[in-house]
Amino acid sequence: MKPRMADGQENKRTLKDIITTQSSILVGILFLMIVIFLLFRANAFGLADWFATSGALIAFFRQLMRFSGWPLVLIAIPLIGAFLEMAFGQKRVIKRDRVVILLTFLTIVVVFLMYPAASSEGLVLKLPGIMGLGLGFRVDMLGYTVLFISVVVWFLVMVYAHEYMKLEKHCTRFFFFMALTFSAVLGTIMAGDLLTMFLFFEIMTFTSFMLVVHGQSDESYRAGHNYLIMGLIGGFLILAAMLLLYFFVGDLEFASAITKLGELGNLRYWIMALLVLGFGIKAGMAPVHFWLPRAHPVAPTPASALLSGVMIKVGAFGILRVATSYFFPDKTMITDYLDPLWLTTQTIGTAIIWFGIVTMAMGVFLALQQSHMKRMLAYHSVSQMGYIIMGVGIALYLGYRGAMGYAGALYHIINHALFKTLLFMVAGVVYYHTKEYDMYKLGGLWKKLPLTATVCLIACLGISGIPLFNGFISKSILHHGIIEAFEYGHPSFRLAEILFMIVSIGTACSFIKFFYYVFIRRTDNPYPRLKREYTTLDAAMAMLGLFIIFVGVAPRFLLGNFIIPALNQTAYDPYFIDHYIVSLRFFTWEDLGNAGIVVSGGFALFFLGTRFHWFHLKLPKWLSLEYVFFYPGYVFMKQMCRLMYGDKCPIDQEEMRTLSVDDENVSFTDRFTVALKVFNRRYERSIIQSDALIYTGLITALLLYMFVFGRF
Amino acid sequence: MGIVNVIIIVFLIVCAIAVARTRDLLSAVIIFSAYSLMMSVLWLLLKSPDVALTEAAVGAGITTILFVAVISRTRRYEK
Amino acid sequence: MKIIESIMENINYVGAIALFLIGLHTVVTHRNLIKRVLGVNIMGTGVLLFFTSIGNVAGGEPPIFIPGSVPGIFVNPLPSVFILTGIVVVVSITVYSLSLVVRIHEAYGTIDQQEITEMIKEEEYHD
Amino acid sequence: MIDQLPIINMIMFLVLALAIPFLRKVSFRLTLILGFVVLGLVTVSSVFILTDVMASGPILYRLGGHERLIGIELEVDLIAALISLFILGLALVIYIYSTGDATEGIEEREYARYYILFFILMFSLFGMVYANDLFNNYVFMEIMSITTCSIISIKRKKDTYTSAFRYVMLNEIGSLSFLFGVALLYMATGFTNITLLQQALSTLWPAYSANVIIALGFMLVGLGIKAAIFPFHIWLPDAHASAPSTSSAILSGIVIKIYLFVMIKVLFKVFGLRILDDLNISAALIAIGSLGMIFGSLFAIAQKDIKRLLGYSSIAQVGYIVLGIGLFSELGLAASVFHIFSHGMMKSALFLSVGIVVFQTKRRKIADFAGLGQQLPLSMGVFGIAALAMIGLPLTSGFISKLTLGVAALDHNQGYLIVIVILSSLLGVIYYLPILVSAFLKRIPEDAARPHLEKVPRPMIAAIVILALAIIVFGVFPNWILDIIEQAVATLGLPA
Repeated sequence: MKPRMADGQENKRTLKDIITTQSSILVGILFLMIVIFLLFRANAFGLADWFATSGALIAFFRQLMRFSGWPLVLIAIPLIGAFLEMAFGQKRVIKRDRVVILLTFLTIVVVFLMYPAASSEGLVLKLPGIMGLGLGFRVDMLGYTVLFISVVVWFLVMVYAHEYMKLEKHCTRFFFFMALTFSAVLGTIMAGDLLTMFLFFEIMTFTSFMLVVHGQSDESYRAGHNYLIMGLIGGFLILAAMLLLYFFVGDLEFASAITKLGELGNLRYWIMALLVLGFGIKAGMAPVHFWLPRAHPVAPTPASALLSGVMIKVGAFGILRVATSYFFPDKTMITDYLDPLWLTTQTIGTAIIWFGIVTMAMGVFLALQQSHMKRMLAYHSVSQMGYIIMGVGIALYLGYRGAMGYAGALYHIINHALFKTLLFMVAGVVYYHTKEYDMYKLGGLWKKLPLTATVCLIACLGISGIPLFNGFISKSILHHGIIEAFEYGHPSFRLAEILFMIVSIGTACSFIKFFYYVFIRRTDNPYPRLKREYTTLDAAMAMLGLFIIFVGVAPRFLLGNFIIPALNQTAYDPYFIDHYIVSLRFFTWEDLGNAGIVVSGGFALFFLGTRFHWFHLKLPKWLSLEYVFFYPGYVFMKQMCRLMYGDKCPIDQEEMRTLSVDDENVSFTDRFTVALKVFNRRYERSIIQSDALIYTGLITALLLYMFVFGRF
Repeated sequence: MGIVNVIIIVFLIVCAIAVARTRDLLSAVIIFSAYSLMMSVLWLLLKSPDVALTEAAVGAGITTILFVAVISRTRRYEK
Repeated sequence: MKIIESIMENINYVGAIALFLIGLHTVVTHRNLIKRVLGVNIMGTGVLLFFTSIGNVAGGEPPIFIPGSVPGIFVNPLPSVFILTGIVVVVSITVYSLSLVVRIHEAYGTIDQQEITEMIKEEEYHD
Repeated sequence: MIDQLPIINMIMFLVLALAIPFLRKVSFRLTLILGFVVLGLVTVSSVFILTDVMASGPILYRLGGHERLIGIELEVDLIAALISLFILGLALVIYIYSTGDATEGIEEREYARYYILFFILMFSLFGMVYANDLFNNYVFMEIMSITTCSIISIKRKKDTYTSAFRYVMLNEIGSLSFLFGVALLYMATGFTNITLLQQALSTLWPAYSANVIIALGFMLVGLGIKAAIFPFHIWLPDAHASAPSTSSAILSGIVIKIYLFVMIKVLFKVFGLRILDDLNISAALIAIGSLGMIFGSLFAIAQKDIKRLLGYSSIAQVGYIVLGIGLFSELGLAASVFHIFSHGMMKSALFLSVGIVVFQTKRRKIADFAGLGQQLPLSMGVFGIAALAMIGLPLTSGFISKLTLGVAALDHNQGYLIVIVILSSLLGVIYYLPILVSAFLKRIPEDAARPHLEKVPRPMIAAIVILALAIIVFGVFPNWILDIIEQAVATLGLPA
């Protein structure tokens, strides 16, 4: 084992770290704030009544809560922070990190202040004229829910990052781009029209790219390149959809456009498909997920926690937002719920459900094969995004009865943010202490890191869907949703339900494996030099663990305060919401039984898998996209060249070979570039020399064209 | 159009082709100067004496001298 | 017969177009730089000839007013103005490109386009 | 008085250009200041012209007071006024940049020559924008060919000569083709004045269809060569690669755009929509534009030399403009004109920032850009902004041009063109991003010892920063310029 740290750094660490205590206090305050919020909502001690009626100072607060500029303030806070951090720089680390943590905390305060406006009619702000069409912000309960969980998670990760980033170089740059990304994420969530969303979405792609490539190794460049290209492709798809929408609807604001879209025939399916695919790329949806497992592990742990915990949710949120605004009827328009207004979403919804299911299954299958902790977690992110996407699919597929899918997806967004962030943090802590990511080389850490082991257990229980932990709640809702899908919709979703159970079993197995290998298994090397002390790492993790348990024990808190208000702002059938979701019971025997099946299945799979070596399978190489596209091209070009020129083939063989090599690291775009270079080397000069041909050819062609096709 | 006109045009075309085909650049330039002179005659025929004058001076005179100067500084035969 | 007649009628236009095309062919296909400049000259005179033919009127007189004579039909004087400008322009282009040819000869030792291209290619390859 | 301003503008440039050889003996500094003053004066007068034209219609000026048929006529309509202002803006920035003594590779005694050429170029540019006569356009075109070409070959390096020769030959073919087209039109109508031509052609078109068709073909091809529209782009990469950066910026940012403007003039003001519709030119232009957008980018991907890459990228961007023109609608033309502006700014910013890099490191290979972001943060930052604008990211002017072009394509029922626009942007991502990534994130290779960097002269920095700001301002507040453009385009009589 390598020495844990350089000597100088070790000395520094023994100094008392001020930020640890300060941020622990802040975390405590956050907890208190949530408790107070809870009391307010429950009107305990008559708090809410008192607030609504009393004094001048409180009246000022009430006015403050109605301030429509909050979205701008919220976006500005991290931006200012970013430049402050840049100003403090590498020299004054303590000050810089204090700015990071305090400003992130400030955003939480602002978000709390926005609750009354968001829960009543929504906070709307418009900035006309900017970028031609004008920008707009709108915070309703759907946005608010995602916003809330994002800022809370972001704050905890920032607390965690203070300690963790001592491992990395260029921390100022990291925090700078982290803050910019935060600003962009907040903007995306609060966007009131598609243009604004697109704008912040693109900014987010770029700034988070800087986080992915932070390590500056070859691997991170490759992953980052992939990430950026895929992100931009997604952005361009959204741009195309935006153009179509703008042209045919005339307005990009998130409002119902179903009457105008209804006249478009098949084009509206194209628009919807473009949007779903565009956001789906960011969300890690199945056929376009492949950037995710490469990009998330290479980023520094705080960044990968946020990438998995918050940023990919933005994709799912985007689909939900766009589909339920443009393609849903307005609440006031509805006279009869059996109206065929939901047709577009229903058709696309079927596809999304299956995409979700495939994403789930593929993610879990590949996650089981991994040994690198963070990569495994990244594949689980894909898989869990599958759950969310499936929920979104159900929400769209069932039309006015889709409330269950909507609730499930939203709930799972929250839950996944909590436990996946925590799991990444755990992986980060393990790496922090051992410098090792391979879980087959780790073991027995529970003695050395008991707190980490405890929170890891909590998170594993959460993600596996064990009762009393948060995953159970959202998975039950999603399970109800898929059952509704085959009861109200098509019977083929029965298969989807079975796959859902199998995937849950796989997830459970995977985390049993994770926990066993990292914390329980005996090893020869019991890490003698590892010593533990209380740092900000622990504060953040403990808080997240508490949240997971809290949500698991009191599922109605999130449901009542966030998700049902969000549902009430949509066009779903209020009767359905009242009868199925408000009165939803979680700990029924049926759901508990399902959880039992999942756990026992997970253990069985784990034992069978370790026995028969199921966790080291490899996919055949001909399945990869690069191989399918370029290998035939390579063979064809080589043979043609030999046929035409014999041995004196003018094409550079060395370059050609990169096309054929089975090196997985050569990405699609690299191969594409090489192919172009080979061609260019050979033909560019010849093309430049051929003015005669081009001139006469073009002029003849143009004249002929005009004589033949002219209608004179 | 008079027959003279036709003859001049045919002569011009022949000259132009000859300029294009001759490998010896110096002869090509001399043919070109003859071409220019013929052109100025044609312009005279077309009732533009001013143009004819200019063409005779510039086309047949200055241009030829320039070409000859350049050829003397570079090389005489086309490959 | 009719075709030949019409060609004879419009011999100047036909000749101008032929010269334009021959010039064009010379510019774009020849490897020798001086030949290309010659080609431009031929092309230019072709276009200018076209202009004069437009202005020409059968039986017209040069647009020069001689005091005391009876003015008859003049040919259109405007094209000759165009042509004068055109000749000057073509000559200046010729001068400029010939100066470039001299420079190229100094730099590469050849005025053959293909040889120059190969030399450049060689240099690029060794980069 | 305001009627005289266009000709006064042109004369000022010419007089300054002629005065420089004499001024040089006094002090070179004085020349620079005087040039600045002249550019400033012309800018002020152009603003006056623009406001006047917006208020009371086009300005007509006849040289010497002859009648339309034989005189030389200048016409400044709204679109010409706008374009001339755009030229001035870019020229001012490039002028500021070149006063930083960084006209790389130009010998000191050539500076005066450079400025003479610069001002003659400005004269001919203004002539082309203002001239309301096809033959005069041809004459200005030739003046411009020679001056641009001299500006390209001003460096005493051997590859500049070959590329300049290539440029001059192809340009000559182009302008003679154009002249041939003019001659054919003159044969049919007896006019070269644009206003008279348009009136005559609309009645004579059925009788002289062969003339008109061949004229249109030759003129389009001629202008195509000069504007580097896709299959005729072959002279451009070499010319860009070998010229000094300021020249490349002028060439790519202004000169090519002016030929495109002349093309707009020829298409809509000479031939008019009816003839073009009868000949179905729209489809041909759209096809050529789209091909250019794709192939220009494909060739750019494979380049090793940064300036060649930028040259090929210009070809792709010219494709956008041609596409917009080819839509034959007000929206499409507005998108084109906006892209003329935004591409002018973006490409100049790119070339000028690359110019600083070349000035500092004497290298132009893309592979040498590794780690430059840390050494030259400001110029690479501007390069980054401009490159992102080329890709078409929001908040930059490139995004607005893509947006307007996309809407115009949809308006023309050609929705598939969106696919091409997006594909081209994606290819742009493939060739611009690796440069940015390697400049900002890759470490400087240890084995390649970097030459000691001098301080970058302040005017150069100022120029590129102005351009970067302009790109962002155009991207964030595009409406005021788009409004004027739409107003200008409305005068051309296109379908809304």
